[in-house]
Amino acid sequence: NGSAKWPLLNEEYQRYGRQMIVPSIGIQAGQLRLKSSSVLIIGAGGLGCPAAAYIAGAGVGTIGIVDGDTVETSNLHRQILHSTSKVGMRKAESAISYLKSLNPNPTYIAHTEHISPQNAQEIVERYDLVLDCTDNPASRYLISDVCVLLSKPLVSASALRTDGQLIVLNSPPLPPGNEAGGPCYRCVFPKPPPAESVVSCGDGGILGPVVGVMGVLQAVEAIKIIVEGKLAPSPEIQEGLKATPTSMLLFSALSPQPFRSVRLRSRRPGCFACSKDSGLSLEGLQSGSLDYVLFCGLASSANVL
Amino acid sequence: NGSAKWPLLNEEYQRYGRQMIVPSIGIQAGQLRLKSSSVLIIGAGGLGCPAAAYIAGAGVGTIGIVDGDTVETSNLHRQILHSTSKVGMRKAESAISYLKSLNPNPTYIAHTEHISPQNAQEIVERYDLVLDCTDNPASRYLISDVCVLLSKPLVSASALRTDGQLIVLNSPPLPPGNEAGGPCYRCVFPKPPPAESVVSCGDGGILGPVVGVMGVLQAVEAIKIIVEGKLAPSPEIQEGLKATPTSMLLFSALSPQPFRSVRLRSRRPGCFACSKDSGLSLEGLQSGSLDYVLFCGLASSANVL
Amino acid sequence: MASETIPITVEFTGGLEMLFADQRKHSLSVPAKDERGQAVTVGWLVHYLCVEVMKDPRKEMFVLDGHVRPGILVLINDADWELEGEASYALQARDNILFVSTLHGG
Amino acid sequence: MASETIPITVEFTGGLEMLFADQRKHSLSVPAKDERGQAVTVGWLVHYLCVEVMKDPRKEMFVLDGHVRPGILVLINDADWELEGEASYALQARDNILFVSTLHGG
Ligand SMILES: [Zn+2]
Ligand SMILES: [Zn+2]
Repeated sequence: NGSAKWPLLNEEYQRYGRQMIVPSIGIQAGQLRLKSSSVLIIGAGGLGCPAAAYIAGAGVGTIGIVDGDTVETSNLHRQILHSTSKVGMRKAESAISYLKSLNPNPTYIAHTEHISPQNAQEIVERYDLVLDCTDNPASRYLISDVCVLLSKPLVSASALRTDGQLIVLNSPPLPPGNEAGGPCYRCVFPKPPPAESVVSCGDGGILGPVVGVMGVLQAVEAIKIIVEGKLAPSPEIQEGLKATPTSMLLFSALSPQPFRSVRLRSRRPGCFACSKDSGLSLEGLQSGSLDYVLFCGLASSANVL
Repeated sequence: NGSAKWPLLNEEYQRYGRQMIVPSIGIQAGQLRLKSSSVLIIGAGGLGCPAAAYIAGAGVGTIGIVDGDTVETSNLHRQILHSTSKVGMRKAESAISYLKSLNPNPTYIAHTEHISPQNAQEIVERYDLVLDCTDNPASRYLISDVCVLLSKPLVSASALRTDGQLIVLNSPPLPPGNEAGGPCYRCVFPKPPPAESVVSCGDGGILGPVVGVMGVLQAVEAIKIIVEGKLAPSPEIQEGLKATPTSMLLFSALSPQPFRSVRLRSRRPGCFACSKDSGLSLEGLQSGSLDYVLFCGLASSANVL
Repeated sequence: MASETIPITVEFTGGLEMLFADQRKHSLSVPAKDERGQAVTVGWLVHYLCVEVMKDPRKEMFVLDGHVRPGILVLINDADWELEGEASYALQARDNILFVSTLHGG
Repeated sequence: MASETIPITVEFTGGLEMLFADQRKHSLSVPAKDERGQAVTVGWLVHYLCVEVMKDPRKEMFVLDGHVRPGILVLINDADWELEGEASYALQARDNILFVSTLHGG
């Protein structure tokens, strides 16, 4: 329908006009790509709230939110889609009620459960791109693995105290064994950190706008991937691709130079997830043969999002 | 009351607990500073919306919002405090209705008019710190001038297409003539740009999360100034201060190194606003002897926020 | 000697890149000396960019009355050129000169 | 020769600075050669930091089983040390070595 003269509704031209005239979006091509894409946001907390607001605002066609938690008062200084009257409500549903009032056009899907090896495939396979907005290593390894298995680009962010980190993984999302694909979480972190070195926002604290900045930056990266047509590179494009290094953006709110980009590696030969020697399979995931909580150590298992 | 054993309410310990345990905030000192401070956000658009959400979430005691506009559908992709049902409502009131539902504790004040030389003193003097979230040069010069005259630190941001800029001005907010104060907008930009070089978001377009990132970063800077006790340096501290250069943060969403900090100057000797030869006065402002619209050229005068 | 050149990087941001063929980063080799045998300066570079590099006809969006137009910041190795001697700063090999057009939108 | 030193910058972020007296940036002068007369490497530096610079007793939060513990990225001049030869990279004057503890919160 990209050839139709007015492929968008009048309300859509009004609503998205200011971003459609940005040259890098493209008056209609970019907006139609956003409309026909689907994004999964795993975690409706400090990262997921601002990320979801801008992804919904931009007109992504289908938006899924995964979160098994309920809203607490201690969330509200940073989880800006929820509100005082929603304390006790499921976060995924609270977030969607806000998003609908901001932009009624997208289709919203609430997944009111924590992501797990058992439900991950079924949830993730319905979407084009995934945002990791969770808060613990076990979820981060699981989400990366399922994105590799299902060939989804993954925009991952994290934050603690006054620092934040952002990394785009598995982009381009080529099948395991193709070294031209973007590295996965295991390429960068082959071994999990010792459980006692993992500090949650609950224990270490978090400045609201610090995690907010990281979540909004996830929305920037997701929109870039969609608009630039990088969700699933066509086979011809795949032929010519070379090993793709990635970069990590570091944010330190108290530093005089608050942002820093560092160059990371491309896919790791022998990576457990994305190399030709991959030990991963959807069947193995389903059957529970991979115990992410055990892999990451019990101290971090209290709240597997 | 900082010496009382429990200077905050139980609900406040719950709500702000995650940020209070961040070492740089300080368990109670930082939170009490936030609670006793007042912040004015000028402009409830793409910058002001996310900035206000995190400033309210963090528990700033009094929050004023200045905006004479009403909500339009074309705002909603980036102005995330408003919603579809609020199209036509005053932006300042729409924003405050959201903020109250996020955090009912602060006192909110709606100023439903554009800032002008006539009302600027009366509005700004009630607050400790100002965020410039406007969208045109005439407002930016006016806001900087009034912040110099009233000794308020100013956190200024702007955005267009896929780029953003952030600068902290008049910090420390020392009186005109004291070269140890932070530079003002006129120190950095003594002459306004030719009107035909000024492009608004309406004309040039804007990617929602790009202006969103800049607004959230304004909240980070505002909270840092308040928590670090830099709202109004005591006379003893002023004695020892040296000329304070400032820095500007540049964001280019499409660049492989998206952020860059550049070093700018300290106060400019002979600055029209903040030097000992200042030609500014509150009386002159009130009397209309400074015509900011004329100063910046008529092409940018269509919508002086 | 006359043909000696120095490598520099010139960058444009804030929309200025649109005046320079939409290219943000330019790796240039500029002559070490100007026509009078003086070391080339940033002032010389501004003129050179305007005449030799800029294809857009709207020269007044970059240079006005012989100076970089108001609303453009010039950064020499990430520092305001006013801290480095402004237009008279002599270019060094591998210098990074950044031109930033101030944004006003919000 | 034995006393020749090279100036480097070591930085810690992501919470690692708390193990190093809450100081993010350390300007160090390290010997150019180790006790066996070999050029000092990043591997040598990690040991040196652990023994000479780190006052916090929780050494295992930085080094585990003789290696930088999992969950810490080592960047040599802003590039992953795996791109530069890892622990065997020989330090050069003015190198910037950044240790980043990965964050997991959200
Ligand atoms: Zn991998
Ligand atoms: Zn000034």
